[in-house]
Amino acid sequence: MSDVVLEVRDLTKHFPLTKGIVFKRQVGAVRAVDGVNLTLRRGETLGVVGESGCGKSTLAKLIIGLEKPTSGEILVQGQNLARMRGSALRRARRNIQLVMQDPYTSLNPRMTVGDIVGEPFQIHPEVAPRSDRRRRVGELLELVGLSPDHINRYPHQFSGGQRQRIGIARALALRPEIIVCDEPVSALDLSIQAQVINLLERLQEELGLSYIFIAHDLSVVRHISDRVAVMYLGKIIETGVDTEIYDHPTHPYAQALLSAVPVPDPTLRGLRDQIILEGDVPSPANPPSGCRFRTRCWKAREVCVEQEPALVEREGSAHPSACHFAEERDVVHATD
Amino acid sequence: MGRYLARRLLQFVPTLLGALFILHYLMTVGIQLNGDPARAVFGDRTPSQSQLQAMQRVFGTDDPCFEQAGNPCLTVFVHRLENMAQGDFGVDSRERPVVTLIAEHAPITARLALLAILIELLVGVTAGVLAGLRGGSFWDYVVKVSTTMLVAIPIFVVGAVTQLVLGVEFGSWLKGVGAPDLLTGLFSIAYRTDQPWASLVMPAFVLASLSLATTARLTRTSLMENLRGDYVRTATAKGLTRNRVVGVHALRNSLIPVITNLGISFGNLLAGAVVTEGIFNIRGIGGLVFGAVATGEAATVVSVVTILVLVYLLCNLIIDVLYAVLDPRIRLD
Amino acid sequence: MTEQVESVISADRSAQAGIERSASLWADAWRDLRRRPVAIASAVVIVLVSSMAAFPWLWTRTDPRDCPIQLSKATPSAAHIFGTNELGCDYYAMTIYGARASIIVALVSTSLVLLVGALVGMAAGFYGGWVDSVLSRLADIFFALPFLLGALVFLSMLRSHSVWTIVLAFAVLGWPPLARIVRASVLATKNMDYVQAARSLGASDRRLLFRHILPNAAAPAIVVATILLGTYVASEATLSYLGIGLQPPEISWGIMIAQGQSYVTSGYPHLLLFPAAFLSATVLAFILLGDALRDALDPKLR
Amino acid sequence: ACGGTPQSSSGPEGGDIKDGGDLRVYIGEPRHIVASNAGESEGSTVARALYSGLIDYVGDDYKIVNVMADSIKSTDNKVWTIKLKGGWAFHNGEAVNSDAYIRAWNAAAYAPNAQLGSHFFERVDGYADLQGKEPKAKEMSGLKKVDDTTFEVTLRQPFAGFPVMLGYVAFMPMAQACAADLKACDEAPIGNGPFKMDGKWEHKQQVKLVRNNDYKGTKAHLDRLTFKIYDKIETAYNDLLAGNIDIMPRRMPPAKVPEARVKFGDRLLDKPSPSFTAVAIPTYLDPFKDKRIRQAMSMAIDRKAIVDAVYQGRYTPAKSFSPPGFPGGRDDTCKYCQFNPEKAKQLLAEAGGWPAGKKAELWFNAGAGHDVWMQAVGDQLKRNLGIDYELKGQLQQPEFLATADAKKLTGPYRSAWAPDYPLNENYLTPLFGTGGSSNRTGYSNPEFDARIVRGDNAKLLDEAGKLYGEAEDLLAEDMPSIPLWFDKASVAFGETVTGVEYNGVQGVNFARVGFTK
Amino acid sequence: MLPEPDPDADLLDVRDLRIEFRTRDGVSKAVNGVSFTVQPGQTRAILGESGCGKSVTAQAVMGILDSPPAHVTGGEVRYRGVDVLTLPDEERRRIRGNHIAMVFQDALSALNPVFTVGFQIGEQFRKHLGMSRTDARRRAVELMDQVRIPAARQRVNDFPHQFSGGMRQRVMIAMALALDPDVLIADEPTTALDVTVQAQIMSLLGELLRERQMGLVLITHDMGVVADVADHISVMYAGRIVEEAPVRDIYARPAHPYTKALLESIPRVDVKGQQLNVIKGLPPSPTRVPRGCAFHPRCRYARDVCRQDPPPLYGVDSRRTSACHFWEEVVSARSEGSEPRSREQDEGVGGE
Ligand SMILES: Nc1ncnc2c1ncn2[C@@H]1O[C@H](COP(=O)(O)OP(=O)(O)OP(=O)(O)O)[C@@H](O)[C@H]1O
Ligand SMILES: Nc1ncnc2c1ncn2[C@@H]1O[C@H](COP(=O)(O)OP(=O)(O)OP(=O)(O)O)[C@@H](O)[C@H]1O
Ligand SMILES: [Mg+2]
Ligand SMILES: [Mg+2]
Repeated sequence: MSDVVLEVRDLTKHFPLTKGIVFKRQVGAVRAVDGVNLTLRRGETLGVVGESGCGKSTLAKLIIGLEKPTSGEILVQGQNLARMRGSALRRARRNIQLVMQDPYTSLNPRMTVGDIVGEPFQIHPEVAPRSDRRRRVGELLELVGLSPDHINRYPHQFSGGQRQRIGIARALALRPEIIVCDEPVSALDLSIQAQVINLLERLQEELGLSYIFIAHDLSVVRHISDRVAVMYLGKIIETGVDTEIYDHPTHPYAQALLSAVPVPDPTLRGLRDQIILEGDVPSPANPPSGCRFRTRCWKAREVCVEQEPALVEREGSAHPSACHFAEERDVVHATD
Repeated sequence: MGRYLARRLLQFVPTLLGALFILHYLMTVGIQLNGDPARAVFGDRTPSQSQLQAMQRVFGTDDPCFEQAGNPCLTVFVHRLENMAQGDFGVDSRERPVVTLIAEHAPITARLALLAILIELLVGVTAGVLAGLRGGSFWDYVVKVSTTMLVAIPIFVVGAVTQLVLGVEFGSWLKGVGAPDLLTGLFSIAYRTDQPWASLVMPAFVLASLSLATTARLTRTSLMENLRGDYVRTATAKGLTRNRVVGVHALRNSLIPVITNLGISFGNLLAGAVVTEGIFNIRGIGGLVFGAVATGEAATVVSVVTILVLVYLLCNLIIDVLYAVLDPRIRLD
Repeated sequence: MTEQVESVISADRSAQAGIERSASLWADAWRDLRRRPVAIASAVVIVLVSSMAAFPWLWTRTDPRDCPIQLSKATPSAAHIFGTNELGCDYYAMTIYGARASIIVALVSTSLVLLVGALVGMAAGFYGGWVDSVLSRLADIFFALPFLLGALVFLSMLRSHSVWTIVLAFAVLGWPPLARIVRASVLATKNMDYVQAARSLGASDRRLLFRHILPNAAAPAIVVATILLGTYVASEATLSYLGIGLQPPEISWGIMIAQGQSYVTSGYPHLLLFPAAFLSATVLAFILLGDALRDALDPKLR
Repeated sequence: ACGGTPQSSSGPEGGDIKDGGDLRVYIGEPRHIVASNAGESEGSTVARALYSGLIDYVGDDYKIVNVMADSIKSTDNKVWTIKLKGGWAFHNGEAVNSDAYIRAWNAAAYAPNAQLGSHFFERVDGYADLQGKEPKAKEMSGLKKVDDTTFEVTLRQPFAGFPVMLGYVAFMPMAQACAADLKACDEAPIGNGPFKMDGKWEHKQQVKLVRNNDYKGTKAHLDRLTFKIYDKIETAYNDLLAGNIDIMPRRMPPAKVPEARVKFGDRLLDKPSPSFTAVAIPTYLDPFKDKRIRQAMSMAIDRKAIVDAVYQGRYTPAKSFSPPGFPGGRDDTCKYCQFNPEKAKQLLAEAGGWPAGKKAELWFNAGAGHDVWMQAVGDQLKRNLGIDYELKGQLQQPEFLATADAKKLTGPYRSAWAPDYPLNENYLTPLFGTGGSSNRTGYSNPEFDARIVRGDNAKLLDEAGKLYGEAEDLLAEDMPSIPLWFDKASVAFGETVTGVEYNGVQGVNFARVGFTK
Repeated sequence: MLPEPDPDADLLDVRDLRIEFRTRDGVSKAVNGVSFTVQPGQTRAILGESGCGKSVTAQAVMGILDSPPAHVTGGEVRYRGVDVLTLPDEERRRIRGNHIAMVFQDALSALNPVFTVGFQIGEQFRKHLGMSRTDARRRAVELMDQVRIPAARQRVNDFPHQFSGGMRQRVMIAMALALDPDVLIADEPTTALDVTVQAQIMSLLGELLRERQMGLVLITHDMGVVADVADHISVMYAGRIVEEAPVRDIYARPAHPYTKALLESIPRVDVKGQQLNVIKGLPPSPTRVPRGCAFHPRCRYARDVCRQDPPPLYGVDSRRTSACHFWEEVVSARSEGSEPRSREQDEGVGGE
C-alpha cells in the first residue's frame, strides 16, 4: 500500500478541564477527538462531515501538528508526526498543509499578499533561493487565479473567495502532498464557492494532491470527495465511498444529517423523508455512555446505553457504521 | 465565585510582600545614600551624639545596617513584617502610631477618591457619550481636545487655577452675597471640616481631571463600537425609544471597559492626591505619604503605601467581580 | 468579447497602480499619514520641538544661563520676546533649551516603557503558564504602587535627580499598564487563524511574535503610550513642583511651569503661559499623532 | 505683669480693641507643641500662646521684660539665682513654682526624651550626665531649688548672655501632669500662658485655644485663638484673601508679596527677622585658604540685585554677621560686603587670580528652593570675577548636613542661621568659634575665641554685646563666610484685626491682638 | 395608531426602494430600486449573494438603518397602504416590533449579552404594552414555550451565551413574535446554524406562520432553504431585483442569466457528478456598479445593449418578471449542460 500518504491511528485529543486554587487538578476532559482512524491515499479526497463542535477542526489541527495528540499516531508516509520535533518536524510540515475555514481571519491583516504567500519560503529558506522567491510567489498567485500584480495589496482589499485563494496559494507554496482543508468554502458565496471548489479540483488534477476536506455542507463534500467520514462527538460513526454514504446511509445520525440538507428543488417539497432531530448535541466534556448518539436517536434501546458500537461493517451496512441497529434508509431522494 | 475570591486573595500575598519589600528596600537605600533623616531634624545645628541617637531610635534608623550602602537590612524588614503581622505598624517620627495616622487620614482621602471617581464617571462618561453618539462631530473634537489638554497640563496648575478662579474669586463673591453654607462649601478654597463633602467637590474635580481623558475616550470608542453592534439594531427593531436603546442597551455594554479602567485610574487618583490634597489643604493619605517621604520616615511610608497597595488590590478585585456582574459572559472560576 | 477585454484592461490599470506602491506596512502607514492634516500638523509640531531639543542653538543665540539679574521678570518685549524670569534669564531661550529635558523624559521614558511593557506582555501572553504568573505578579507589584507616589519614593532614594533618573523612575513604574495591554492583545491575537497558519508552516516563536502578533497587538499599546507620554511630561513638571524632580540650573518646561505658576497673579503670567503652551502643544501633538498612527497602521481603515 | 510700650502695633490703640472673638491664624503643621519640644517656628508659635516664660522680648530691639521672673541675678555669670513671682498656676491648676522649672529643664535635657530643646541646657552643669543611651542621671546637678519661688542655676562656664536665653520656649515651665506623660502632653499641652487648649491638637487641621481667664498677666482680648494648619502656604494666602483666616503671622508666599502689598496696604507688616543667610566657605580648601579670594567673592556679589529679583526687594542685604537691631548687632561691620566689582577683581588679582579651568562648586541642600538664589550668586561670580560655577544641589538635607559636618563639601555652601536667643553672640560662637557646634567652615582664630570669652565674662549685657562685636570685627576681615541677607517676616491680617505686634524672636503676641470694635 | 390603514391594501408593499451610503470614500448605491409585496400567510424569499443589498433592504423596511451614512433616496414602503417612510419617527417606532418584526442572522450578536433572555423578550411587553415586570416575564416564558425552548421557566433568567445556537435563534424568533406582528422579516435566520438545527428552525417557523397568518420576508442565499419554504422568490443582484417569480417557476425555468448561473453552481446532495458552473468575476462593488445591466460583465448572454441600457423589468408571464433584455433566450435554453463548463478563472479586480 505504498500509495497511502497519511494514516491516522486511534487518534485522541482530550482538552483537560482543571480546577484548583494553587495546584490545578484535572477534573475532566473535553473529548474533542476520541479514537479516530483514517487513511488517505495519493490523489484522493477524503471528506469529513459533522455538526459544529464534533471535533472536525481539532482533527485537522492534529493532523497538521498544530495540536499535540493525547494519544494515537499520525503517520505521514510512515513517519509519526506526533513524535517529531525540531527540524525534523519542520521538514515534515512541508509535506502537509492547511487551508483554513475563515478567509477573513486566516490572513494577517497587516501583511501584504506577497508577504503572506512568500512567508513559507522565509520559514523554509532551503526551498527557494531568495532571488527566486518573488517569481515563485507570482507563479503561485497565477496558479490560484489571482493576478501577480496584486502582490502588494492587503487581504482586506480582496473578496472572500480571493482571500481563500491566497490561503490556498500559501498552502501550496511548499509543494505539499497533502492539504487539509478545514471548511474552505463555508464562508463563501455560492458563485465564489464554486470557483474555489473548481480550483481545488483542478489543482488536485494538476499537482496530484491528496485532500482531507472538512465541511459541514454535505452537498459540497459529496461533490468533491471520493470517500466520506461522518463524525459525531469526536468519533467517526460511518465511513465509506460517497455513494455508500449518500445513497445508502445506515447510521441514524448520518440519515438525520442528510435528511436535513435542503435540496434546491421545490418539486421535492414534502416528498423527502425528513428527520427532525430533537435536542442539541451533548457536551463533549460529558458524552453519553455507550452509543453517543443514543440521546437523540429514535432507535435507542438498552444495549445502546451499555455498549459502544464499533465502526465496522455489519449486517444491514455494507460499509463501516457504528450503530447496533444499522439499516439502510434513503433520505436524500424523493420517496414518492 | 468563592473559589475565585480565595484564589485572588491568595495572589495578594506575593504582590503585597513584593511591594512591601520594594518599598522597604527603596527607603533603606535612600537612607544609606542620602543620610539619616534623624540628622535633618536638627537642621544647621550639629547635634551631639546622644541627641542624634535619641532621634535615630524614634526614626528606627538605629540599626547599623543603615550605614552600609546596599545592605538591604533584611533583619529590619523581617522585624517589620513580624510587627505588621501583629498589627503593629510602627510609629512616625513624632512617635504617633502609624495606625492612628492612617485612621485619621484615610477617611478623607477615601471620600475624596470616591467623589473623584463619581465625577470621573459622571463627567467622563457624559463627555464620552456626547462624543461617541456623533463621531467626528464638533462635540467629538471638543471632548478630545479638552480632555487631552487636561492630560497635558500638570495637575498642580489645574489645581492652582481652579482654586484661584472658583475658590478665591467666585467663592468670595458667593460669600459676599450671603450664599448658603453648602454653596460656599462647594467653592471653598481649602477643605472645611464643617462641609466634609461639599468642600471636597472642587478638589475631586481637579483630581478626576487626570483620568477624565481616558474615561471619555474609552466611553467614546466603546459606545461607537457598540452602537454599531447587532444587538443595538435588535433593540431598535423592537420599537424601543432611542433613549432606551442608547441608555440601556448600548451604554451598559460600553461601560464595561470603563469600569475596568477604573481600577487603573484608582492608582492615578491616589498619586494625584499628593498634589491635590496639598493645594486644597486636605489632611489625607497623599500628604501623609509625601511628608513621610520628605522627612524619611520609613515606617510611615512602608505602612501607608502597603495599605494603599492592599486597597488598590481590593478595588481591582471588586472591579473584577463587578465586571463579571456587568458582563455575564465572564465567569469567575 | 470586447467587454471582457475592457474589464481585463481596467484590472491591469489598477494593478499597475498597485505595483508602484511599496510593500511594507510602515511605508504604507507613512503614506497614509501624509494625507492627514491633523497628522501633518502634529508631526510638524513634534519636529519643531525635537529640533529645539536637539539643536537649541538653531533657535536662539542667547545663552539661557546668561542672566543679567537687573532684568529680572521683564515682561515680553522686542529684546526678550518671551520676557525674562526672576533671575533675568531670557525666557525664550529658556523655553527653547527647556524642550530637551521634557522631550527626553517623554520620549525615552515612553520608549522604555513600551519596550519593557511589550516584552513582558508578549512573554506573559505568548508563553502563559508560570511565565505568565510570575510576570503578572511582578506587574501587579509595580502597578499597585501609585505612580507618582512610587516615583517620589524612588527619586527620594536617588542622590541626584537628572533627566535620566526621572526617566528611570518613570520606566520602572510605568511598564505594567502596557504589559497588561500587550498581554491582553497577545492573548487575543495568538489564537487568531493567521497565527495558527504561520505556526503550521513551521514558523518559529520569534517569527510568530514579531511578525504576526506584535504588529496586530500594537495599536492599543500605541494609543496608551501616547497618552502616557503626555502624562510623563506633565508628571515631570509635577515632580519639580513637589521639589523632587529636576531642579535648576537644569532647564525644563516642568521646572519653568512649577516656578512660573506662583507668579501668575503677581502680574507675570508669561512665566507660566509660555512653557505651559509649549508643553500642551507638544503633548497634544503626540496624542493626536498617536491616534493617527493607530489608524494608519490599520490597513482596514485606509 | 508688665510689658513695655509696644513699639510696633498697628491699627487703632488699645482702646479700640474689642474683647472677644475668634482669631483664625495660619500655621504649618507643627512638629511638636509642648514647649520643651517645640523647636521650630510653627510649634513655638503655638507654644508661645500657651506658655508664659520667665522673660519676654519686647519690641524691635528685643528688650527683655520679666514675665514670671521676679529677678534673674548673678555675681559671676556662672551661678544664677532666679526668683519667681508667686501665685501663678498652670491651666490644670497646678502651681508654677521652682519645681515646675527644674522639672521642665531636666525633662528637656534628658536625652531619652529626645526633646528638641535639649541643647539649650548644654551650658548647665551636669548636662552631660543626662546624655547617652542610658544616661547616668535624670537631673542636672546645676539646678538647685532654694525655695518654692527661688532656684539656682550653675553653669559650666560663665556666660553673660544666660538671662537672654531664658525667654526661649525650651525654658518654659512644665506641669507635673505633663511630665508624667510627655507624649500625651504634646497633644494637649498644659501651659501657664494667656491661652489654654480647647480639646486636643487636631493634627493637620487646627489647634484650638481659648482665653485663660485665670491668667495672672495681661489677659488676652480674644475669646478664642484657632491655629488653622495648612500644608501649602499659597492655600493659606488664598484663604486669607477670602477672609477664611484672619492672620498670617510670620510668612507669605514670596511671589505673592508685591500683590499683597497692594491688597493689604498697612495691614501687611514687613518686619526684620533675625534669620540670616550666607555663603559659607570651606576655609580649609584651596583656593579658599587665601582670605583675599574670600573677600573678592564677597565684593563681587550684588546682594541688592539678588534680593530685588528673587525676594521682591524684601530682604535686607547683610553688611554684618549679626543683624542690626539685635542686641550687640551692628549694621556696618563688613566692609567687604559692599558690592564693588572693580575692587573684587583687584583683590582676586592680588591673590594670584582664580585657578584656570576650575569651577567654583556651590553647594546647597536639594528640594528646598535654594537653587534660584544660588544660581544668582553664581551668575554674579561669573559676571564680575569671571569665575565659572557649578551648582551642587543634589544632596538631600540629611546628607548635605552630614557632608558639611564631615567637611567634605568642595566649595562655598549655603549657610542659614536662626538665633535661639536675641544676642549677637548666638551668631558667632556656634558658627565660627573653634569647635563651635555648627562650625563647618574650619575657621579657627584664637584671637576670636579669646574675644568671645571676654564677652562671656562681661558684667553687663550691653557690655557683653560690645565685646562680642569686637570678635565679629575679626570675621569681617577674615570672611570665613559671605553674609548675604537678613530675612524679613511678613505679617498680613484682615481688616478687622488690630493690635498686631511682632518681633523676630517671639513672633506675634496674640495676647494683645483683638478685633476692632 | 396608524393613520387610516387600508384593509384592502397589500400587507407589505415595497416600491422602487433606493438606498445609498454616503461615506468619505464616496457614495455607494447599495439598493437601486427594489420592489416586492407580501400577503398574509405568504412567504416572500429574497435571494442574493453577499453584499447585494438584502440586509440593507430589510433594515430600510424596518427603519433601523443607521443614518448617516445610509440615506433612503427614493421609493415607498407601504404597510397596509400607509407609507411608513414618511411617518414621523415616533409613529414609525410604534410600528416596529408591533406590526413588523425582524429576526436577525447572527443571534449571538443580535442579542444583548448582558441582559437575560427573559428581560429582552419581556422588554417589549413593558415598553409597548406597559405591562409589569412579572407579567412581562410570564409572557416571556409562554413565548419561549411556544418556540419550544425546553424548561422555559428555568431558563428565562439565563443569558444568551448560555444557550446553544439553535436555541438563541428560537429566542430571537420568540422576541420577534412577542407583539404578534403581521409581517416578519427574517434576515438569514439559519445561515449560522448546522443543517439539523436549520431544519428544526425552519419547520418551527413554518408552523408559526401557518398558525398566525403572518407575512414572511425570508432573506437568504441558500437556494435549498428557499425551495423548501418560499411561495414567491425575488432574486437580487447589485441592489436590484433581477427576477421575480413563484418558487416552482424559478427552479424549473429561470428567466435571468444570473439566477440560471446560480442554480448551476450549486452542488447537490442528491446528485453526484453534475458539473459546477462558475460565474466568472465578482459581484460589483456598490460604489462602482457597471453601467447598463449590472450583471453584464459576468453574463454569457451579454450584448452591446446590455452595456448601454439598464434592462427594465420585463413581464415573463402574469406572475413573473425578469430584468434581462434577453430573457426569452434564457428561458428557452435547457437549464443543464447546455453550455460548456467554463474553465475560466476569475481575473477580476478585488473588492475595495
Ligand atoms: N483549545 C481547546 N480547549 C478546550 N476545548 C476545545 C479546544 N478546542 C476545541 N475544543 C472543544 O472541542 C470540541 C471540538 O471542537 P472543534 O473546533 O474541533 O469542532 P468543529 O467540528 O470544528 O466545529 P465547527 O464546525 O464549529 O468548526 C468543541 O466542543 C470545542 O469546544
Ligand atoms: N454602514 C455601511 N456603510 C457603507 N456601506 C454599507 C454599510 N452597510 C452596508 N453597506 C453596503 O451595502 C451593501 C449591501 O449590504 P447588505 O448588508 O445589505 O448585504 P447583504 O445582501 O445582506 O449581504 P450578506 O449576505 O453578506 O448579509 C454592501 O455592499 C455594503 O458594502
Ligand atoms: Mg471547525
Ligand atoms: Mg446581510
